[in-house]
Amino acid sequence: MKQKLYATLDQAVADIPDGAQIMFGGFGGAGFPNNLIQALARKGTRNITAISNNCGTREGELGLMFKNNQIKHVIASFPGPHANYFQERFAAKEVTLELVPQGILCERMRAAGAGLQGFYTTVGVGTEVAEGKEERFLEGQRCILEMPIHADYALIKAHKADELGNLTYRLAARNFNPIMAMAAKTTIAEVEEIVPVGTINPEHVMTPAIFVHRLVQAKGLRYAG
Amino acid sequence: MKQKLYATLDQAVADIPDGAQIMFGGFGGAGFPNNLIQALARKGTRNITAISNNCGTREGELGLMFKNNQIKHVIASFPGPHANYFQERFAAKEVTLELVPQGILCERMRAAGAGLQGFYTTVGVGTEVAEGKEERFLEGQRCILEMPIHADYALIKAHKADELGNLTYRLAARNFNPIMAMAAKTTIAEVEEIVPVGTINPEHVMTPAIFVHRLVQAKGLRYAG
Amino acid sequence: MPGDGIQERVTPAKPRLTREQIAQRTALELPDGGYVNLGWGIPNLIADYLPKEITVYFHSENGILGMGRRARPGEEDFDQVDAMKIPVTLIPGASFFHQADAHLMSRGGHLDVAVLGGFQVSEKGDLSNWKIPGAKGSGGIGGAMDIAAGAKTLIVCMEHTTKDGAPKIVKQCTYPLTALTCVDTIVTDLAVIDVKPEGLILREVARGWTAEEVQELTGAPLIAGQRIPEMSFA
Amino acid sequence: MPGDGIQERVTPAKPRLTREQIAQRTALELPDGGYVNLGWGIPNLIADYLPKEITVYFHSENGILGMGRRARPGEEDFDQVDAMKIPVTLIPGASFFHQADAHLMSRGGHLDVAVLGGFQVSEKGDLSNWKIPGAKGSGGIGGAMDIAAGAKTLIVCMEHTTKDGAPKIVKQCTYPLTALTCVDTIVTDLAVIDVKPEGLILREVARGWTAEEVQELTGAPLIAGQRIPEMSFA
Repeated sequence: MKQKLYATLDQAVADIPDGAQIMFGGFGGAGFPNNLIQALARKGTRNITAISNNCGTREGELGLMFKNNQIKHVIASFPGPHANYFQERFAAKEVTLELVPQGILCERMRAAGAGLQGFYTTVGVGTEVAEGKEERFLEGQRCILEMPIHADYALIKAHKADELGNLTYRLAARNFNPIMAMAAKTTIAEVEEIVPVGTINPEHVMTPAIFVHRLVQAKGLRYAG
Repeated sequence: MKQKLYATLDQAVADIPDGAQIMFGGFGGAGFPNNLIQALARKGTRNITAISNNCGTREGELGLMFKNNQIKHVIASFPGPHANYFQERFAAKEVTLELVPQGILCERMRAAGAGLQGFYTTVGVGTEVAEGKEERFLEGQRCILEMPIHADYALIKAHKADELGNLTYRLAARNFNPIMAMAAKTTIAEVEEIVPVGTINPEHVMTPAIFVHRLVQAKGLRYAG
Repeated sequence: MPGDGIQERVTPAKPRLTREQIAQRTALELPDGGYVNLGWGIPNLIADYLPKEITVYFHSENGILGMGRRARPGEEDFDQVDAMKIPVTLIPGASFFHQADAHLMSRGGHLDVAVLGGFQVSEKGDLSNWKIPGAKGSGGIGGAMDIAAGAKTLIVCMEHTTKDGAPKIVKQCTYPLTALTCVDTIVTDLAVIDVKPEGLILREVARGWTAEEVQELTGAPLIAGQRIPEMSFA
Repeated sequence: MPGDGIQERVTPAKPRLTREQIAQRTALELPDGGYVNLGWGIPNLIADYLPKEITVYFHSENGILGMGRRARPGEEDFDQVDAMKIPVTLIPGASFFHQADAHLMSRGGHLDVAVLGGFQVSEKGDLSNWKIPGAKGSGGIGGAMDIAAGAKTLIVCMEHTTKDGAPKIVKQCTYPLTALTCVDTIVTDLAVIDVKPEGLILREVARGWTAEEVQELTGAPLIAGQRIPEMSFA
C-alpha cells in the first residue's frame, strides 16, 4: 500500500515542476504551510501560478516565493499591504494578478473539488470582478458565471494527522486548508503531530484522508506579521 | 434575546402553514426528525412541498405525512421500495415527484444556503434528469444547469445542542441534516440532549448556531425499517 | 430642539463625531442575539460599545462565530485571530469552521447585520469601499463583496466627507464598486441615514447640526421630516 | 487451453459464474489503499472477497469513509448504517461527514474505484442501472448518477444476459440512462470486458466458455485477442 508519510519536507515537494498551479492555505498568520513553502523555495520551482488568499507578509508565508521570483501569476482575494515582495513584482509587471472576492475564491475551489463546472453568483455584479464574465438573470437577480479553480498541488497546514491522512486543525487555523485539500490533484499537508491511526475520533476528522496524498511532520515557523 | 428552546414539539411546529416548502433530514433510518414529523402530523399542515432523500418506511419517517395526505409534491432522490403510502398516492396522482440525483440534491440545497443562484454539472447529462434543463459545454464537458432548492422550514435531527443552537450529530446520523439547516429560512432541530452553553468544543460544532432557529428536546422514536 | 437650534453656516471648525462616537452610535443598531460581521476601520471599533444588556455573536470570515474581546498581552493564541490578523477571545457557544462555510454565512443571508467601512455610498445604496482610484499597489477585495451581497442588513460607517470636504454620499459612485444597491443604513460623523426605495431618509443628525447643513455636505438629496432627532448614544 | 476448449453451441444449462463469483473476481480489481464505493446488488458482496493482504477504504454516500464488515447481531448501531440502511462497523482511521461532502467525494473524482450494478452497458460505456421501463412505482436514482459521473474507474457487475437471455451489453442502451460514457470495466458471469475508445476488449472469459460463445450473448462487437485467459480468482 502506498505510504503517504514523507520523511522530509524536501522529499514531499521534490516533484513539483515549473509551471505548476499550486494552492497555499492559511489566513491571518494561522494555518500557513510555512515549512513546505521554504522547501519549495529550496527546490526552486518557477513560473508557479499561486492560489492564495494573500501574498505573504514581507519574507514570511508566500512572501518568500515572490522574493525568489518563483511565481508568475496569482489568484488572490487580498494580496495585503505587507506583501511588499509581491507588490514590487506586481508594480514591475513580473507577476500578474486575478483579484477574486474571498468567498467566491472558496466557492470556485470547492466547485473544482466537487466536480461542478461553474456557478452563478450575485457577488461582484456591477464591479470590476464582473468584467469579461457572462452575466444573466437567475431567480430574479443579476448574476455572473464563476468557473472552478483547479490546482495541481495544494500545500496545506494541519495540526494533527494520522498516517492515513485524516486531519484536524486548531481553532481558526482551519480557514482555507480543508477547501484546498479537496480541490487539488495532489494535496501535501505539513502537520505538527502524527498520531496513531484510530486515535482521531471519526466524528471529529476535519479533512478525511481521501483528500490528503502526502504528509510530512514539521513544527514551528510562524510569521506573526 | 430571543430564545430558541421550545418546550414542546407541537409549539415548535405550530406556525407551519399549509403550502409550506419543508426539508426533512435523515437517511437509512438515522437522523430522522421523527418526533417533529409526528408533531406536524398532529398539526395537520397540508399541501406541503417536501424535500427529502426518501419518502418514508411504511408509516415511519415521512411515511406518516403521505398516509395523512399532507404532501402534494416531493423533491427526492430515492423514494424507496418501502414507501408504500407515497407509492400509493403517487400511483393515484395525488402526489407529484421530482427525482433528483442524491449528490445534486445536496448541492442544490447547499447553493440555496450559500446564496448561489445555480450551478453546472455533468451529473444527469443525457438522462431523464436533464429534460427541460439548459445544457451547454463548459470546461470541455456537456453540463446541465441546476437551480437552488430553498425551503421555508427544515426539520432536522441532531444528537446534542447547546441552548444557542450549536449542534453535533452521532456517527452517520449527520447525513443531510447540516445541509438542510443551511438552506431553510427557519430550521427546527429536535435533539436528544441539551447541554450547557460552552460545553461543546468550538472545534467540534457540526452545525453552528447561526443556522438553527428552534430547538426542542425529544428522545427515541426510531423506525429501523 | 435637538438638531435644529443652530442656524449659522457650516465651518470646517464645527465639531463632528469622532470615529469612536460613530462606532458607539452604530452599536445601538445591533439586535440582541444577532449574528454580526464587523469590517475593517470604524466598524472594528463597535464591539467595545455594545450595550451591556445585549449579546451579539460576532462572525469572522476566516471561520469564527462568537468572537469575544481582543486577547490581552500574554493570552494571545495566533491560531485564533480575526479577519484583521489580531488574536481574539471567544464567548461561550463559539464555533470554528472552514472559510467556505464562513462565507456561506455571509453570502447566504444568514448574518443579521454586517457593518462595513465605505469610501462612497450612492443614493441607491451602491457601495464603494475597496479601492481608491489611482492608489498604488494591487488593491484587495477580501470578504467585503460576499458580505455586501448577502447580509440581511448592511450598515456603512464612514466620515460624511473626504478629508478635502467632498461628499462621500453621492448620486453615483465614482470609485470602484463593491456591490450594487446593498446599503441599508449609513452612520457618519454627521448623521444616520436610511437608504429606502424612495430615497435617502435622514433619520438623525449630530448634535449641533441641522438637516440643511448635513444636506449641504451630501452629494444626493436627503428626505428630511419636520424635526430630525439628534443622534442618540443610548 | 483455458477458455477456448469447448466448441459446442451455448445452451441454457451451461454453468456460469454465481453472483458471489462475480463479486470475488471484481474484488481483484480493487487497488491496495484505494477509496472505493460499492453499489447495490452484486457490488455489495465484494467486500467479503477482498484479498487479505490489501486494505481498501470503503466509502458510503451517506457520509462514511472506512466502513468495515457488517455489524453482528447485538453490535448494531442504527446511527451507523451504510447506503443500504444496514448497520456496519468501522475500520481504524474511518471518518464521518455530511452528505454534501460525501457526494463531493464521488462526483469530484476522489474515489479510485466505484462498482455499480447494471441493467445495460453500451459499447461506448453508457450505463443504465436505475429504472426498468414499465416498472411499477416511482423509481429512484440515489447516488448512482453522481458516482458514475465522477469515479476515476467505474466497474459494472452484472449478469451477462437478462433472465430471458437478452444481452445486457448492447450497442445502445434502451433503458433509462444513468450516465454517458462512464463505464471502464464490465465483470459478468461470463467475462471481464474493458471499455476502451477502440471498443469493447474481451479481457477474460469464464471457465468453459469461448470468446465466440460470449460474443453470441453480447449485443455489441467484442475485440478478442488470440488467446483469452480464463477469469481468475486470485
